[in-house]
Amino acid sequence: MSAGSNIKPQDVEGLIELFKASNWDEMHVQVGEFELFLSNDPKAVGPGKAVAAPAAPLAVSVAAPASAPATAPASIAHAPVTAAIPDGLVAIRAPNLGTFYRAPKPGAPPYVEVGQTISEDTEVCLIEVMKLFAPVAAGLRGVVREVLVKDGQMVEFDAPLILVEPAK
Amino acid sequence: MSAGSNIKPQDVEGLIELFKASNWDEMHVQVGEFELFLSNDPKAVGPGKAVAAPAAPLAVSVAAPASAPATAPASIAHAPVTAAIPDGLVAIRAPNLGTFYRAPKPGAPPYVEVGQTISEDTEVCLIEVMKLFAPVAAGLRGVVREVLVKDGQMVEFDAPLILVEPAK
Amino acid sequence: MSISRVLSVNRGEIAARVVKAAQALGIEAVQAVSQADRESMAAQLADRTVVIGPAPSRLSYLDPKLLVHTALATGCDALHPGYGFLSERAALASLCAEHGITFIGPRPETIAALGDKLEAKALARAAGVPLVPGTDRIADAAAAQAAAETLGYPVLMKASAGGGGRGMFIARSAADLAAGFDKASNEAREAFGDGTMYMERYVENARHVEVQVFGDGKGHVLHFGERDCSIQRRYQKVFEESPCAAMPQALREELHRAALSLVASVKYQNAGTVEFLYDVNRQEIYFIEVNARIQVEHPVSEQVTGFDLIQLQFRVAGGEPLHYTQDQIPVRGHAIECRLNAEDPYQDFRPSPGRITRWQPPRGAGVRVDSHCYDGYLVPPFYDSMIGKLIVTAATRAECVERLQAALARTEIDGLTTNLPLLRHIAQQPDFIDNQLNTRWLETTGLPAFGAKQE
Amino acid sequence: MSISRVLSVNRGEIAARVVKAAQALGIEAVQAVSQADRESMAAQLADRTVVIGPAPSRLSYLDPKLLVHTALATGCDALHPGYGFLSERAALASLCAEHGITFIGPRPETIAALGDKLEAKALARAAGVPLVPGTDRIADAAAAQAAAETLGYPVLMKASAGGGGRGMFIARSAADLAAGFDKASNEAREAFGDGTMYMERYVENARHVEVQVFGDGKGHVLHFGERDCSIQRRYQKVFEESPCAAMPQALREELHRAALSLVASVKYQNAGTVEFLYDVNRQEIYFIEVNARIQVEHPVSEQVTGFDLIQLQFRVAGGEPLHYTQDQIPVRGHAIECRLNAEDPYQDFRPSPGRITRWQPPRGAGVRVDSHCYDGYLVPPFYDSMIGKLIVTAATRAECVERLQAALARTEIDGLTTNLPLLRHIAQQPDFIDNQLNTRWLETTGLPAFGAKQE
Repeated sequence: MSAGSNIKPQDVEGLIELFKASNWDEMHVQVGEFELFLSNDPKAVGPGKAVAAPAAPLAVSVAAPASAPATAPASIAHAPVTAAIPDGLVAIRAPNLGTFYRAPKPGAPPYVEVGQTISEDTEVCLIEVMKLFAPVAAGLRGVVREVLVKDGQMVEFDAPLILVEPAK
Repeated sequence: MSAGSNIKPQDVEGLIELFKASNWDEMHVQVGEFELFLSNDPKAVGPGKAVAAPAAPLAVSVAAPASAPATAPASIAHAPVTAAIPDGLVAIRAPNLGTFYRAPKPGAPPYVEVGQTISEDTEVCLIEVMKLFAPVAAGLRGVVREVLVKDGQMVEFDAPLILVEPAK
Repeated sequence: MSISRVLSVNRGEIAARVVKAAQALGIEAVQAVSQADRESMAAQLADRTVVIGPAPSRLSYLDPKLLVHTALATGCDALHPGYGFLSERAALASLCAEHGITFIGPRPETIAALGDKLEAKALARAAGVPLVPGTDRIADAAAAQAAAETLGYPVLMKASAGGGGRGMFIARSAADLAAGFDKASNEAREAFGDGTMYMERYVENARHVEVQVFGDGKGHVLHFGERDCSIQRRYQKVFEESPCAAMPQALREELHRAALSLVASVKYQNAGTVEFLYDVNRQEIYFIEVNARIQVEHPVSEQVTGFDLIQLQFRVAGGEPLHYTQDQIPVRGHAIECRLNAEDPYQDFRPSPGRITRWQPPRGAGVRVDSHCYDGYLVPPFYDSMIGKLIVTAATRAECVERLQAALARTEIDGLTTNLPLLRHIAQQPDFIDNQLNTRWLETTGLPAFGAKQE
Repeated sequence: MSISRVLSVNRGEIAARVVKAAQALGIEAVQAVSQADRESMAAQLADRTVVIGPAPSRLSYLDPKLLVHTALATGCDALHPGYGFLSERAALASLCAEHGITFIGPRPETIAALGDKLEAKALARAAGVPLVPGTDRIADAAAAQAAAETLGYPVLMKASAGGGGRGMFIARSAADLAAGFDKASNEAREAFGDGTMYMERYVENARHVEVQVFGDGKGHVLHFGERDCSIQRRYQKVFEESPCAAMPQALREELHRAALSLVASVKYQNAGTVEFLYDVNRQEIYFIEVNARIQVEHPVSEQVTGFDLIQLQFRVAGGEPLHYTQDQIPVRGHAIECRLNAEDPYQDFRPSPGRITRWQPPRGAGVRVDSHCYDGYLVPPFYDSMIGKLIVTAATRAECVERLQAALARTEIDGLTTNLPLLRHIAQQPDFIDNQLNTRWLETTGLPAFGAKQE
């Protein structure tokens, strides 16, 4: 096991923390190929090579570089309604949470089919809330390109329902 | 303040622990006059001088010995022991939490007065813990310049007690 | 615990509190949020979050069907309404019942009965709970003077059909009644087409006290002490404390008995609050109304009793017996809560939503902060302005006040304007420290002194 | 509450937990820390923190005089010892008592009596609590065979003067005893100068079960259910759960009765745990010892009973009556805890202190994490390696196991090596899922399977 291969980014971080917490002027760590030189003097030069003086009061030069970086955690646990909408298409979205229906009643033909041309007032689907069925109007002119939601599926507010290629 | 003068035994201990916990083969820390070389190879030779190979698998060579420390904790809510030590002076610090007494018994003259010359073995004060009175030795040669703590006051571990101007 | 997944349909601190209480009991929490609350703390803590509608409450938090649909669609077997919004709407409770969802609160019929002020008073009277003494129809000034002799001055004359203060006046003497009666009756006749008048005792020096109660729905009821919420601005409570240190023990016991008697008579289920007017000069209490839900100020009762009332709501709703006796709920120490609002106390309390750049609530012994805020949180402009509650606890009221002052001094909020300066001001007032307060104190004394200090 | 300021003299998660519990009750918390723990979570949460000594425990957390001096010098009227360190040292408890500091735990004489294994067993016997069946002095192989007929094979022969396994052997038959007796007796004589032997029943298939108890110091004692801690490595518990789902109800009741009978007989004060060996094949329980302190695994009991045991410790120590009856402490649902350690399960569990660069514990329904860690926390190399406890709760053991698996999958810790892979492995084992466990399972089955998976 070679020495240099085992230096982790966290180790470097740990040493930097150690240095910061101390009031040492400089610190030099050499482990196999790995070499770390820390100095509070911005003009400090590491014991092997010259280091450009940074603006910050803490000069750090790390010879053998760290590989995998630590990542920052995302802030929100449950990403809600997000979906990539293809370029050139526009989504008709849910006005509120509810159950999505493509047809006015079971067995009836759907409001719209892919390829169909629609205008602002065309009803494209139903959103049901406790047996209250509210039709959703297209709101734009164009051609239906994709229906994103299955019949009877729960959709949240603002969920994309139907992709439309707008009329030029 | 020179770099080397601030290395404490605990710092060395910390570095050794860091090394032990790692799986590095060797570690070299140089801070001003202070130089620390750790290796898992009992035959290892430090990067400046030759070191006799000890029996233990862990080789430690400490160049400049520890004298007067002063560390500052970073993000702590209740900053305990922090005090700026004037340039050129060194603090004798509390070995543990306890009550500080300047004299061996009430009414007796104090162990040391400002201006007094002291040596490593000079007892400079008492730290009492539950009626157990432990004398504190100066640990360095020099002249007492200031007594920082009042008689009977509680001091925390590492609190600066007495400022000494070290002998050249 | 028969509840396995709950829908939390409120927002702000109470939603975060409900989610945490559920999760502590092993109950999965689904949080219903409006578009504006997607990144809220409750949304982050919940096991699942669903966006039910756009920001306006009417299209999200205030739509009972939308909420129950969400509960059914996400497989929830219970729903917690929090406070405000639909928490006291019988419609939500009954819609839940119809669809097999456990509503965490009283039965719909209880909510409806207590929500009707006349019916609530009738129930109180039937349960032997004292109301503000008053009269039926009063024919003329002479009859009014006779009645006032019995009630004692001052009295309040009111129009039976009334509202908005028309036909209403305070009389401190027989002369006042003689001078005012006909004018008021005529005013009422013009305004409502009905000049009928009646009379009530006028409480000059009133405190607002209320009793925290819990019922198992079968007639077993318990109280968790009383709260004093006399510091109010426009009927909005600003400070609340428990116990009511100004009340003698004998009257306190009468207060608790009155509250329990009322809720026992309706076989009250789950948490509720019975509100009273405390006539300090006469040392009497008069029933006002029942809040059939958990209240904003419930934490002070938790602090002095040691019970987690939100968890208890879940337990009772989940069918656990309310297996305590009253003597196992001792009140110990003193707790004071104050409400942190994103509003500008120097600009007529104008709401001041915005992004919090620094959220550093106080902490330490006896300091509790219930809040949904964090560094970087955007307080949305669509809802009420409360951003948190500071609750302090100590052995005595005096120590509690000191601790409150210190905690307020340590509170740091940057990025938006808050009422923190007002809270600090109140906490330093001699009247507050000495507990010389009534429901008009803040508007007549506290706020003017606050304004004066700023000039 | 007669306690107004407490000194917390432990470290890690329990110190943070103690500080928070005190503060919730309005008690000021002073945290005593070593140099290495200056930036610990407990230090940050406490109302005041004092550095008592350097990093080594011997010079800080293990010095009773230093701790009591600190309590007196900081005006504390109580001291909470946590677990480990000096928590079961009668010296600390009596030093506290001598100086008017309320020690939050049992009386010193109770700690001393129960800390002495022989005395503890004598007390147990006197209280009618079953011990591992065994014999007095056994003269020779023939006497051993006669005794074994009564006890039932297998049996364990032990040297009276013994220790370290010298002179000890397991006999599964009369032939084993004949073959082994003289050799073992001679071995003991050579090692200890005394060849006296005695015999105990050998429990082939043993579970570790323990009962959480509380006493008011006057003879009123309560239990908070039992815990099953059979997953151990070198006598260190790794998983703990409550209740012991493998135990029939009748035996469980006997277990509780035995535990209460013992602690009632010593008028036990505050929290404690009575540990038993559960002989699964014979369906019997045998007393092991009493832990006269709060234990690492207390949260599973909190989860299934709804009590905050640390707060209860403060209340009882503060003189509040333990005013519950046993039927008011029902055990509901199931909880499992596992211990997160900074150690490398692939390298013989070598401790791996270091800086945590990412600390993302799981959360959600029934998920609780008790920990002192945070992003950027440096786990110091001087103390034990536990960095937190994951506790999950659900209605049944099966659901609880599923929830545990999911929670472990969501746990993310970067910057140091932890035993998380082992915990995940155990949680997926069919034996664990089916609750087919005993105290040797981890070492003989769980760990080998874990190692195998890695090749």
